[in-house]
Amino acid sequence: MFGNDITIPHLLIFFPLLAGLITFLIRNEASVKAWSLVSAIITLLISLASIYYRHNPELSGLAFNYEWLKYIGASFSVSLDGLGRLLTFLTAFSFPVIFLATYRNSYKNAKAFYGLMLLSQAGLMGVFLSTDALLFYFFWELALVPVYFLCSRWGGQKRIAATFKFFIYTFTGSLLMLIGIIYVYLQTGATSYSEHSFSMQAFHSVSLIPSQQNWLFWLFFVAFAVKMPIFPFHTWQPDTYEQSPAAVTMVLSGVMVKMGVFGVIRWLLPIFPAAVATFDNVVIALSVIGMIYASLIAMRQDDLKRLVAYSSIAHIGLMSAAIFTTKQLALEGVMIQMFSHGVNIIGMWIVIELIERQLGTRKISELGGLAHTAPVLTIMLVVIAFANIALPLTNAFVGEFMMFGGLFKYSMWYTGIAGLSIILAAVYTLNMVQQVFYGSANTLTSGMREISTNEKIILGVIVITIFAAGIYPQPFFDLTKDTVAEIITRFK
Amino acid sequence: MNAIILTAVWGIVMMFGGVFFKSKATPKYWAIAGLAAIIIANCLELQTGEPFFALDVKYMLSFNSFNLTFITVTLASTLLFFLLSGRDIEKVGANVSEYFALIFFVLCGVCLAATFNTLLILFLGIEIMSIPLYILTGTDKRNLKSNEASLKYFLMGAFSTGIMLMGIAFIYGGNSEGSFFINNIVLGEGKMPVMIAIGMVFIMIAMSFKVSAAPFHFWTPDVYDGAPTVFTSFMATIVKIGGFIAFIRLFENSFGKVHGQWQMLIAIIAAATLFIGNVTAVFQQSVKRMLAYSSIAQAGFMLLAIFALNDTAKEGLILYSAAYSLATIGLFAILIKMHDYTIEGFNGLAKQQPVLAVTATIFLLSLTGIPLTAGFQGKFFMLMAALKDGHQHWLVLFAVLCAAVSAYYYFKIIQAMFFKEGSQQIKADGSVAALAEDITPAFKLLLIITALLIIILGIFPSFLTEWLHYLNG
Amino acid sequence: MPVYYYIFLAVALFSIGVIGVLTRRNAIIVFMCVELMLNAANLLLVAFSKMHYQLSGATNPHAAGDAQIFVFFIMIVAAAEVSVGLAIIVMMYRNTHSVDVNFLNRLKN
Amino acid sequence: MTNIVQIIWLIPFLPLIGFLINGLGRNFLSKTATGVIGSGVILISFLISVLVFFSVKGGNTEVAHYFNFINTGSLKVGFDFQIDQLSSLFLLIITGVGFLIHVYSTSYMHEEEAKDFAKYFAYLNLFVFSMLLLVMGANYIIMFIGWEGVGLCSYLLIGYWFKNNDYNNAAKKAFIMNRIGDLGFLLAVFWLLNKLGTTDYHQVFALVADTQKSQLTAFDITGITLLLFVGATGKSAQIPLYTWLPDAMAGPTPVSALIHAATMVTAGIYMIARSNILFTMAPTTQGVIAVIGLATAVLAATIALKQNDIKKVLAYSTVSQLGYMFLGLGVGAYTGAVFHVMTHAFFKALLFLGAGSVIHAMGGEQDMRNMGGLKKYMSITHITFLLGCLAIAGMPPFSGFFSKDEILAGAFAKNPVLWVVGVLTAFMTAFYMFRLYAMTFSGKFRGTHDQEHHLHESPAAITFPLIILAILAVIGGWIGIPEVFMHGGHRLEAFLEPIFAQSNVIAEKHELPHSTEYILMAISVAGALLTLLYAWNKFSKYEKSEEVETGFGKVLANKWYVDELYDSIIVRPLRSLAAFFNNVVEKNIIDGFVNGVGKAVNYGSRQIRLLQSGQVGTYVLLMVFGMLVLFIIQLFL
Amino acid sequence: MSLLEILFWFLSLLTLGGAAMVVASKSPVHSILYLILTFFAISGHYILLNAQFLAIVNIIVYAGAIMVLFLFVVMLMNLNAESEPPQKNRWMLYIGAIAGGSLLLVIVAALKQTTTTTQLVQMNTGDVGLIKNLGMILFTDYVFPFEISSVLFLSAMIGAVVISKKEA
Repeated sequence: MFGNDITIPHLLIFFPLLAGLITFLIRNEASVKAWSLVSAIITLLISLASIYYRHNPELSGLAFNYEWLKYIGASFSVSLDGLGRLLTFLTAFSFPVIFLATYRNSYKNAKAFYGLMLLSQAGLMGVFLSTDALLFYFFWELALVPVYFLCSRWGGQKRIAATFKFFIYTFTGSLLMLIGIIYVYLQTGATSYSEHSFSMQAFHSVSLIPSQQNWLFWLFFVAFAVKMPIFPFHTWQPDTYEQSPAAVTMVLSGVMVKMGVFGVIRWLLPIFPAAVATFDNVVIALSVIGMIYASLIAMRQDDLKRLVAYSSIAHIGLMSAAIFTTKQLALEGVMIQMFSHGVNIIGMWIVIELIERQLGTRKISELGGLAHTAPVLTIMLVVIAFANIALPLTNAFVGEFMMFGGLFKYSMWYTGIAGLSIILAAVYTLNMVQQVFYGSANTLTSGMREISTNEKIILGVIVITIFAAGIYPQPFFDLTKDTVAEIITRFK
Repeated sequence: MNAIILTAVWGIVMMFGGVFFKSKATPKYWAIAGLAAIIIANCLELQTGEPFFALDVKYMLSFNSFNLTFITVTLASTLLFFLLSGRDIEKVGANVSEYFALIFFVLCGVCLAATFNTLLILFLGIEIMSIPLYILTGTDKRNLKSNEASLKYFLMGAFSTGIMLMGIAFIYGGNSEGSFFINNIVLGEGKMPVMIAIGMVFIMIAMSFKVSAAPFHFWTPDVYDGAPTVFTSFMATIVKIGGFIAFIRLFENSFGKVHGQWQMLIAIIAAATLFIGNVTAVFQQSVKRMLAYSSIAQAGFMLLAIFALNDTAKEGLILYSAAYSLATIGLFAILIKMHDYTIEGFNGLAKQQPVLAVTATIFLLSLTGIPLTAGFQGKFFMLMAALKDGHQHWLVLFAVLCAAVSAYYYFKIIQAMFFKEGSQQIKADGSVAALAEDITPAFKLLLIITALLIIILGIFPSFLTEWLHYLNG
Repeated sequence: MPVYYYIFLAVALFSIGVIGVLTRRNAIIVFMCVELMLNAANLLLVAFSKMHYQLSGATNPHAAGDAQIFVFFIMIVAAAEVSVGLAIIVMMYRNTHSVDVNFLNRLKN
Repeated sequence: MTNIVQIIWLIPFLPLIGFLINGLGRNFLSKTATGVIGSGVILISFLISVLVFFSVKGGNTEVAHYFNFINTGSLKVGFDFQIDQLSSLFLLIITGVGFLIHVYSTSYMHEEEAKDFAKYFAYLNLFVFSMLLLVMGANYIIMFIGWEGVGLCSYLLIGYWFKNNDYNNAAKKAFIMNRIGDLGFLLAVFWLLNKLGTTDYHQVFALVADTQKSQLTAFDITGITLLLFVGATGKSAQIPLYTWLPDAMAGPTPVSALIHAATMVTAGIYMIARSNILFTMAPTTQGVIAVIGLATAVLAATIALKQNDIKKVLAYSTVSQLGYMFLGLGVGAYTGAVFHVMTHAFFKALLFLGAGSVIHAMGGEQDMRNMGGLKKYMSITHITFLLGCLAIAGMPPFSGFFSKDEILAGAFAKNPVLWVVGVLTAFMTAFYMFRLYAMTFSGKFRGTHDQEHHLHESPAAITFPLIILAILAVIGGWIGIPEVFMHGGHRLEAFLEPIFAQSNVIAEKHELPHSTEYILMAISVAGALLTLLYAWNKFSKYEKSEEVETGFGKVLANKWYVDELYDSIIVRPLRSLAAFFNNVVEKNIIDGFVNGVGKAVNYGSRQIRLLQSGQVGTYVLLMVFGMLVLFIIQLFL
Repeated sequence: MSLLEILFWFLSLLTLGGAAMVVASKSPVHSILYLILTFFAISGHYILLNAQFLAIVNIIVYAGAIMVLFLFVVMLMNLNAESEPPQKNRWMLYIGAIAGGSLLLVIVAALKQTTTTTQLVQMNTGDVGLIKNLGMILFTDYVFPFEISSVLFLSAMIGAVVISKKEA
């Protein structure tokens, strides 16, 4: 029913979907794990193919378009552009890593767990691939629901309340966005079947008077801001990260967060240029405040997960600030940073997970001196941590450098203030490293064992990625050239 | 036409069947068979436009693709209701076939309400819909709550009938033609005559009462709570959407020309309904009562269709009705099987009855309006219609905020089923007491089919809305 | 005789019915008040029918008749309602030996 | 000459290789192997640097492009190395001194077990690599990479003994204070990017040279240079960011010698010398630099007067010497500053290594009050140390004399007051250095008996570097003999001429009359000599006494309470602010609002539920009210 | 003041008075009697309007059948003033009265604005209300509603059975 040919975008969406559904049918846990790992790896290969064949339009699904609800002008149209390739790759890359990293964990009712994981992957893919507003909204919600179940089923003590808050929060946001989508849709021109159209082209070419843009902007923005999250819409995040099972936290922070950023770049900026020009100051101010605020709070956290959560808020703040400068330099920075942030934070979670699995605690105050018994883990952590605070030759540096550079072009003073977060980041990260890994081991931590080989391999992969992207980031820029150019032309 | 006549006739058949049927189970099969036949007849009429009986009704009825599609939806929902809850109807009391007969009469009333062309038929249709319900509500004779419910329902229903008649009288007096035909009640675009306006408000109130819109909803929770759960399910779905079709047809044909003059009232009613329904549902402990409030809340969303009153609204109303009925019937069907109607009663259901839990989840998601379920399509069309209309954007905003609130209480059940540990007492022989009883494989299968229907409608609403494009819609 | 006399009369009757429904707790009396409301509507309809007949009896003879037929149907429905209503009241009386519409709440208190 | 350029990438690459080998093989490599690899790579780099040095002697600048680090529509950053006189000089210092210190370390760190030994050398190599990036980069971004890299390595090496949390704190402090500086550096780079769109040295300098082409306002230049200087204060431990350096002495002594004396801390000077043209265009900044530099010199010197920890004294003297260099930069005596970097690298490395040798002999004892009379136990250390002291005290013909004198002369030319303070500082330097010398080597031993028992001269691996450095400390200054003594004697100035050419053009260069120069030298040397002798006979007979410092001495002994000051005006407020955010704003205000909405709904639910009284009368009443409202709206509004 | 008007006023007074007493009187039996009185008055109005058919039906169906049914039920339960459930909260009475009154006021006020209501009503002449004519219409035009209303009665009948039949 999907028209003439199956293209890479469809594989990216439907393979995880089918894999997930199949997972529900498998009985024993071991084969569930194996199957989901294999399918995740296949997805990774597909996305690699999508990058390899990026100059081949047929495979990128640009031509493809299935009239889905033709009489209201919605179509099942998906396609890959630079940004899409980048983020689908991030998604495809992170899932195998996550599965490997948590391979040791055993869940009750594993098939449901892995099935939902794969479904959420499909949803994410859809978000990044769809070029139809309604379809986008569909996937936007679909990515959310499995995660909700994952968190509240396999999460920690206060999981139900925390994830419920998270769900209501994001659901409200997306409902507001739905109004926005419909309103914009009603302003679009007619297609051959319908009087309006949901297609991205139609949305991007719709002409809205500034007064309309100004309130529509906020409808969309709130949805994305909650997802990212931007101060002050962030309070769901630390609780959710803290309560979710490690694998889900990785998905949430590594990939899901990018949905917000992606949404802003793909939908908000092109549709409401005037409003963006009006409110960029507000948003950037919020983001900068958020950076400092979150960094300061991170200094006070005792739970590793919460610490990382707040640091993530700070990083995202920088991204959103950079986006809303609509400066080319900043946007290029955002592109690579989206990937880097994903890799780094997943690495962080993996380390935390490894510690918690062995010692059963995440409290910084209860840890210490792990470096004696687990030097490799320490080295990995230190590398990831320094990547997290954007040390040169790690992947995050290039991104942050360019984003700050773009922000500076926008305003020297914002940059000055935002720059303080660099220092604060160093403060809380080094505190964490010191208190968890250095010093002398206490009774609990002296029992820490060195991590296993396969864990070494996973962390090794991440570390290598960190350095590779940090030393030779050029491929990312080449990959996302087109998207950036497309945005920039609108704000010339 | 087919539907009206056949439902009436089959009602009579069931009635006399009560004398001959030996086994308690027989009426169910007759009812199901008959209803299936009626649905087919109706679909044929929908496609060909040719009823079996060429009755001259003097233009008192009008049949078009919208009405007939709608009738199909209601009949199909009823069939599903029979299939899912037939066994529970038998449990209510002795005279099973009478219950079925009454239900068929209600259906006849719904068909009239869907096709009326004069206020007289509207009045008769509404009454034919209501009177059997007063009885069905009271069928659990031993149960005081059931008695009270039926009494309240009856008194307030009669009260609303009075109001409606007053309105009809004023309308009759007000229009120069002195006609009851809904199409020539308001002729000009200009300001309505005062008498027409008064009559319209009266009728609007009466209809709001029938669809339980605030502030005329007060009977709903008590009645739904008191009535036997099977019949609550029937009332909350088929009858309610029957009321809606009457509502929208009346106001579209009679007062459509002066839409702008009364839109505000509907906006207020809708807002009030959304608010009261959603907010009050939050606190409810009994799932049955919560579903009563949720049905009020959903009515608030459906009122958006009457607020907008454009083609999208009509498509949306059909979608919404279908989605809402499917989900609610399914939920009630599960609820009936439960021992404990409180939310705690659902704790840990996912372990004992995974199928029930999963399907219930899909129903709840549909009611919440999560994409990939029919409920989303319904809400989506409603919002689109309201925005298309272009007035009172605040109402749309308010509606989605209320939808967010609705997620709050629907998900409480999901949480109970999946994430809470069951607090069932261990029986003497050490086995865990079952949360739900007599779950047959067929029942599960039907639930799964319902869930699939919801999902299919959620992805391809066109399967339903394309019916509108038969005949000269 | 101007029609508004009848209108006011009917509305007054209607309001009395409403007041009755509001104030009485005896189910039967409440029901009777409802009947008052119905009759108000009937009266109004008849009055209007004659008004229309006066206006355009020649051109549009149906208008007047329709209304009176309508009243006839109202009476039919009323009759049906009464039978059902009284049955319900009787059933309730059987169970509670009371005709108070709020008996359950009294039980609660 | 270009054939050299083709291999310059080896200079940083070899240490990197060393780092990788030592890092990855830390579990298998023997100590010997580690040492050989670690030092060997540096040696080779040093040899190449020598070649490079001679290749650029002719005055030519070579840029080697390797790959595009960043190449987008808006930003082009090549991974380029630049070889010219300045960088080649620093290459020599880094690799040369670096090599010696590696050799020294092989013996000094020998007690460490093999894997830590390897770790140590890996870090050391990594540091050299970063430092080389810093000086070889052909644009500010590559420089920044090295800039942060050395910070990282210093962090790792200070915290080398990570069991001790004081060390970790010191390391953290060092890194964070550097970060503060780095922020300044970054902002400056952004500013440059924003205004000029490039960070390549030659383009930037070319653009800066003609302001009308680049539309750089005076404000821009001043801002940029000040920010750069902030960066420099971080790396080179100037006021207000100097306090990390003394704490950094927590690291192994060779580390202090290499990183915190010879190389890393001079990065700031290198950076400013590298962008001298910018600073010359910004007289305001220069003023600031001169004042800050001098202030730092004085402050550190005063503190050094009262320190008893041998390494602490050296640390503060380093800070003070760095202050000197900044003074030089501030007054436009770029050559002098670079010259002083070089000589300082020699004698300060020497002094640290000597101190290390002493500590080694004393079995880890660092308090001078427990030393004394070591000259008869460890002669080589003693001699070399003495030479070092003389050099830093500025005694002719030792190297310190020439470089310091050049800076002072420049200062006088700018403003006599600067000179006066500078000279006083020089006297203090002489004083505390000889206090140190006397307390350590002369008098009689004050330590415990088994310490005395163990006293011995250090092995060759330690003494050999000492000797080399001593020789350099003595003769190092002779490449910069001032005009007054020998015409054309200042070979260094001639060598570096291409670097500072533009600045020299812009900045008005007023030569001091020779007579004045003689007088100035005389005063400084004489003064230094006097204080030196005073210190000698005051402390050569030093007896351990428990008298506590009082009054001003106490203030000095406590380092002017600067750490306490920072703690109370920055650290604590920040922490309490964070606490406020965490406990009040986050929990009560923001999250409180979110949860408040939920609570409100629940509350409303409970209230509205009461309408559902079950009383038909009430229901109908409410319905009638509803009717009334609708009627009124419809009919009267 | 013509005879018609006198009759009109008299009947109106009777109607309203009776209605008021229905609401007011304590004993249900009295209420019913007053209600019958009201119905007669209304029938009088019908006659006045020359709607003879309805007048008769009103008397037969309402005053006759329905009211007798009521009376029967009341007698069956032998309800009287004592067994009358007391209206506990007095304010309910006032509020109710006020609400109903204001409803009247609102509508009257609304109608006052218009002039259409001054339209005359044809009194005691005009043959539309005669049984012959209405019968014609009823069995030609209104045959369908007439048939369908049988469903109503059927359901009412079933209802009565289902409700009042003793559970076996």
